[in-house]
Amino acid sequence: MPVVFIPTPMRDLTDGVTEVNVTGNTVGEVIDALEQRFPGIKSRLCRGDKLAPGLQVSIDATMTLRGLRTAVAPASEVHFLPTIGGG
Amino acid sequence: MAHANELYLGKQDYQVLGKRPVRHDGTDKVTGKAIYTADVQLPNMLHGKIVRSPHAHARIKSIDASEALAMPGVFAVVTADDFPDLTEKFALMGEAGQVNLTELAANCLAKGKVLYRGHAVAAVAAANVHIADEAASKIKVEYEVLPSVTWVLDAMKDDAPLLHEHLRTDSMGKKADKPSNIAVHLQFEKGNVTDGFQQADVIVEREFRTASVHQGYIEPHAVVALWNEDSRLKLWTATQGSFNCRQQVAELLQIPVSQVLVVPCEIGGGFGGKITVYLEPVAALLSRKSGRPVKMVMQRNEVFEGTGPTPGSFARVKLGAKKDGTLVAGEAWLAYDCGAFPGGMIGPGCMCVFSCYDLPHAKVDGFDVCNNKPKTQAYRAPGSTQAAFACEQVIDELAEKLNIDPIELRLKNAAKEGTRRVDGPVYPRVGFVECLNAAKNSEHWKSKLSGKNRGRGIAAGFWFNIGGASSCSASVNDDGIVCLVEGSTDIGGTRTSIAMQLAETLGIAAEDVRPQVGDTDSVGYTFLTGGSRVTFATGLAAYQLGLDLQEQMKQRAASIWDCDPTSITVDKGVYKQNGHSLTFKQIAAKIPENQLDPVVGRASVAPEGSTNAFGVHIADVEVDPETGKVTVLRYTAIQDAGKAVHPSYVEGQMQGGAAQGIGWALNEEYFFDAKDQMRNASFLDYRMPTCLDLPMIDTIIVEVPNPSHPYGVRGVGETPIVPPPATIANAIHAAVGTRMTQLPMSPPALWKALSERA
Amino acid sequence: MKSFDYAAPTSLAEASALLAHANGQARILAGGTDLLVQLREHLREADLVVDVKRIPELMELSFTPEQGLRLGASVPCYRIYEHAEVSAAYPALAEAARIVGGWQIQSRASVGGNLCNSSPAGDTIAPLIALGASCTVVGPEGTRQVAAEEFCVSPGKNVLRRGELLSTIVFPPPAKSGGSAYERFIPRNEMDIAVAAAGSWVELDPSGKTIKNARVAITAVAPTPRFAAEASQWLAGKPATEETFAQAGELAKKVASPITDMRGTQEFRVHLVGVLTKRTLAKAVERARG
Amino acid sequence: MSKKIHVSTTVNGESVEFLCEARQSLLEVLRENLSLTGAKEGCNNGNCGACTVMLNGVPVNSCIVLAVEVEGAAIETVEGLACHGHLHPIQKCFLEGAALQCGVCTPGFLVTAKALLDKNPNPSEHDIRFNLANNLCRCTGYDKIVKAVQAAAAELQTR
Repeated sequence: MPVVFIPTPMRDLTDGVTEVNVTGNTVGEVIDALEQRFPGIKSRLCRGDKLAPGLQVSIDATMTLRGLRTAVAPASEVHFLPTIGGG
Repeated sequence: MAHANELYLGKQDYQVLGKRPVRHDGTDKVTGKAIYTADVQLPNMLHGKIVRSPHAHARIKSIDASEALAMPGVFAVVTADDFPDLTEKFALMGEAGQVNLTELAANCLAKGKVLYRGHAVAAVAAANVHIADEAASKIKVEYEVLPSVTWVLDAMKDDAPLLHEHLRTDSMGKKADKPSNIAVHLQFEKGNVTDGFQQADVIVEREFRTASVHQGYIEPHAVVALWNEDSRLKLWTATQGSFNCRQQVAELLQIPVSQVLVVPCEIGGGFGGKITVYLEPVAALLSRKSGRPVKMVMQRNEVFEGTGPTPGSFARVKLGAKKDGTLVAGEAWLAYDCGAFPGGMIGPGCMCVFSCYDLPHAKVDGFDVCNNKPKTQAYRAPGSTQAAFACEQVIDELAEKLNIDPIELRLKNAAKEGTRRVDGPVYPRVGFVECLNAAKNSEHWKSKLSGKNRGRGIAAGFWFNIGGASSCSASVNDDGIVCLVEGSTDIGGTRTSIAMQLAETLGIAAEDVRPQVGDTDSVGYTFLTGGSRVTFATGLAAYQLGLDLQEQMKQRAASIWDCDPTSITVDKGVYKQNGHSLTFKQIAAKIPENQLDPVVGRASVAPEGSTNAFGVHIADVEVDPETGKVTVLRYTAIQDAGKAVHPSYVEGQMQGGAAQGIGWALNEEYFFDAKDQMRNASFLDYRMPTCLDLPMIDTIIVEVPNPSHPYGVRGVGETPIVPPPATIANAIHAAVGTRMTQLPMSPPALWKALSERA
Repeated sequence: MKSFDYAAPTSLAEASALLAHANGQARILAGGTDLLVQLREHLREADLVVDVKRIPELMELSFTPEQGLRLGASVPCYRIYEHAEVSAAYPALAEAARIVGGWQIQSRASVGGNLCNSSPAGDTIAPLIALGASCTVVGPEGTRQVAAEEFCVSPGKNVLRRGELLSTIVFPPPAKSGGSAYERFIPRNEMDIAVAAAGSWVELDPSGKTIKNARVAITAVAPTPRFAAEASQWLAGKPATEETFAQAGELAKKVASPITDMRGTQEFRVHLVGVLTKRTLAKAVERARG
Repeated sequence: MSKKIHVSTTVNGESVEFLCEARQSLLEVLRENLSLTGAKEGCNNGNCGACTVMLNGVPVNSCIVLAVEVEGAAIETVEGLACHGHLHPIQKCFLEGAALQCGVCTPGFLVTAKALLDKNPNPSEHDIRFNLANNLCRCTGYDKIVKAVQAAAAELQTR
């Protein structure tokens, strides 16, 4: 099962838990699974059917702009990070 | 660790990569023929001028343009009211995520309030620049001046003047209960920082402050807009991303993207500052209103006061280590200003502050803070330089306290493949250790520095490579020349680095590819030039394009030889089958002779950003203790380029970034007076380095291949600006024993620090 | 830039008449490196711009060791430092001329223009004062001489009256055992406005060990360039040593009344007066000794 | 609109006449009236050197020269550097030495560098840096520009 790293500011919703294994083949599914376990977390991560403004997903070390559709492998780590621009 | 997207081919003998061909657009640029936006002249063209706020913070009571409009030669005036209603409208814009269109529009033309001196309020189009200038001075704006704030910590206070009455601090989706200038609070925690510090034998904690600095591109923002009667809007502009520009303009004007054509002209520098639109939608509105093409070119003071800058910042950084130098814990508290509107560089700042080191326990807090400055924009590795200025000085001080060589201390704790970053992800293959070893073995580091008030400093830096879409296409001419159209605007020679990757793939010479940057109607979607992505991502597209062309050339050869294309082998541009042999050029010539289908190839990619570039810089300085002036005597920049496609331009990126970083270190700053007015909005008083202020900048290119690119290419553009301020600060400390915790380390500041110590 | 009329007179009389009878504000254009920027940025306004570069007297540069230097007010800076004899006779002047802006500025900017712009930080003004230069002013009432240290009266303002223009700056012949130096402090190494500056001239007695006469001027540290009279008088008869130079620096600080702005703090500028006075005196003495 | 003034001058060896307002800069007239857009506007107040042209044999910032002042003068611009289809050695050395990135400061640097080498065929590194200090470049860190001027000096010496 993929392991989700709970962003520090959201650990109030997870009772301090920092990493959780949840099922899901996409980031969207992973978030749905998280929501089952920690109600309220989805509204913090998403705005409507999209990732919340200012957030991006990193699957292992790969930062992606594909948002909720991003595929997640069973051995993947899922991180929610601020978006990064560049100069 | 095996990399998920391993694309690296492991090629050892490159035919084109690593050579230094003359850039394809070079002759145009040394003869004055290259067309930049301000060089575009259209028949019947008008000239636009912006009216800007003289106040740092004020309510707009009224705007009266009647006198200006009555002037002969004046054709149109626009204000924020000319934008469509954008309330609650957001647009998804690539890396920036969802952009608040109301705010983007209000930055182009203020609505209700002005939030910084230089904030655009209205614009006028007239027959020539002089009339436009006079007309602008006749547009009467009545203001109610409000209290203002420009220092980031002041803006965070409870009683600070509020820029946005409805702004509440967002902590990853959780909103604070009262309004504040703090737009965002970020936090990252790894391990247990309290436990970590308990294991430390030595702890160093310092506070750092940095002033706002500007990207300082030499070409001012410019645009020519032509809104035609068929509702097609054509924009010639200086932008880092023609498609990003197109999207912003279309969203702001609420018209379909295909109604907008953006022609990217040659661009005179950007460094992150030419991604957001300023003039483009305004010129478009003026053109629509006047029915004529409108050119707008900023004056230099408008560039300083109305665009850029990068955040001013406060940082508190604490690191703990064991006696043997092992880092055990780190804590950082960062506040970056974002200027007039939320959305600054605090995210990457937090992600970069400890990115060079393997820290078992760490905590990072970051704040994005609104204040009365222009909305901050990206500037080369945005957010990372301020963070490195803090962290790399604390590392330097730890090395001193532990009596360990600063390179050895860094090597002992260096981030490498498998290191978990404080923000979570684990590093893939990276080249920090290799850079540190290159520094250690460099002639510079091994040389002896003698003389009074002289010192040597070293510091490291990190930046990401972002991904994003890139497209290109090409056709093969009869003479074997390949005409390449790519979508990345070329700021520093990327046409050539992309063409070289295509040439390498095809086994032809770089000179046999003729690259051009396409406009938004003539090439597929391509994300902006920035984030150190072009040579990496558009280069990847060029590689794919090469494979496509090669496949088609095989098919044409197969037609000529009447054989199965799969039986043809290709080696260094020579196509062979069963004793037949033709070069790429020979096949190209035979295509029309044999009435074969022309060869036209295409490729589009959307790689993820994952690769990471580390750099290490070394500086020798001399301090004049009587004046506080610092002279940089010698400078070396070391960086992992993955694979240097065109080494001269890789060196150029390293040298240019280092020079900007040295300017940031020593003299550049937004100097605000008591009324929060910038007092040095000119090249004279902003003091970017001239060539008399710098030594030669030596470079050492390290090549640790990027697993996500067939040729191992990493983006190199941004990292070089990260280490310099810390490098210079560490060198100053070595020279005179004073730790400078404030940027710029200008003569008055250093003199003051020296005299206070005495 | 606001619209204006342009005239390029070829004689002093014609220029003076144009300036005296102009409708509205007349401005003199020499190198234009200050004026055109000020007009563009609306810091100054003009209804008439009078280009004085076609007046022979204003473009004259003549030097003899006996007569000294006659420098037309519009002679561009590069002609000064490219003139070997003038550079040798008045090193402080050549030094200043070489650092007014960059090369492209020096191709146009003139010492007279620098003086008439009357910025507190004008680079060539300290050397003029230190070298004892006198300014020839021509106007409807005739010609008058004004000492360099009396020319500027407040930031951007000077003694020129309506219809008057500066025609020539006259430098006394170089003293036998004389030397001069100019140094400014700037954060960059060129293309900058002085944070503080000093110009020093000394004449040594035949032994080369004692200062016979001295003149010290400081700029960018008061509303106008300042002649440091007390420091200058005190130096006469003193041994030419580091201690003396440092003490003169302390005395020169007395006439400094700088402001704090983006170029430096008040405290830093006063400190620099001491440093620069000391350094320029040392250099001037070294040159005087040959 | 104010009345226009007739000016006769020489640009890159060719006689040129134009009408301009007194307030128009030489840069503006070169670019707008004469379509010589090689000289660039970077700051419009003499601080960046992107607009450098030769005026009667000396380099000037054309943004702070009035066009009416050039009556009877000789002007040389970057467009006049290459002749008979051949790049000037300075242009060639800038290209081969990768001494440009965005290229917007390049015309100014080339004109100033040529003026320097005309005056001083064998400049030291300091001479080059001193004389090019009125030309700002934000991309290169100047390293390759200084080296290109050195290379051009060497090449011109062997001629």
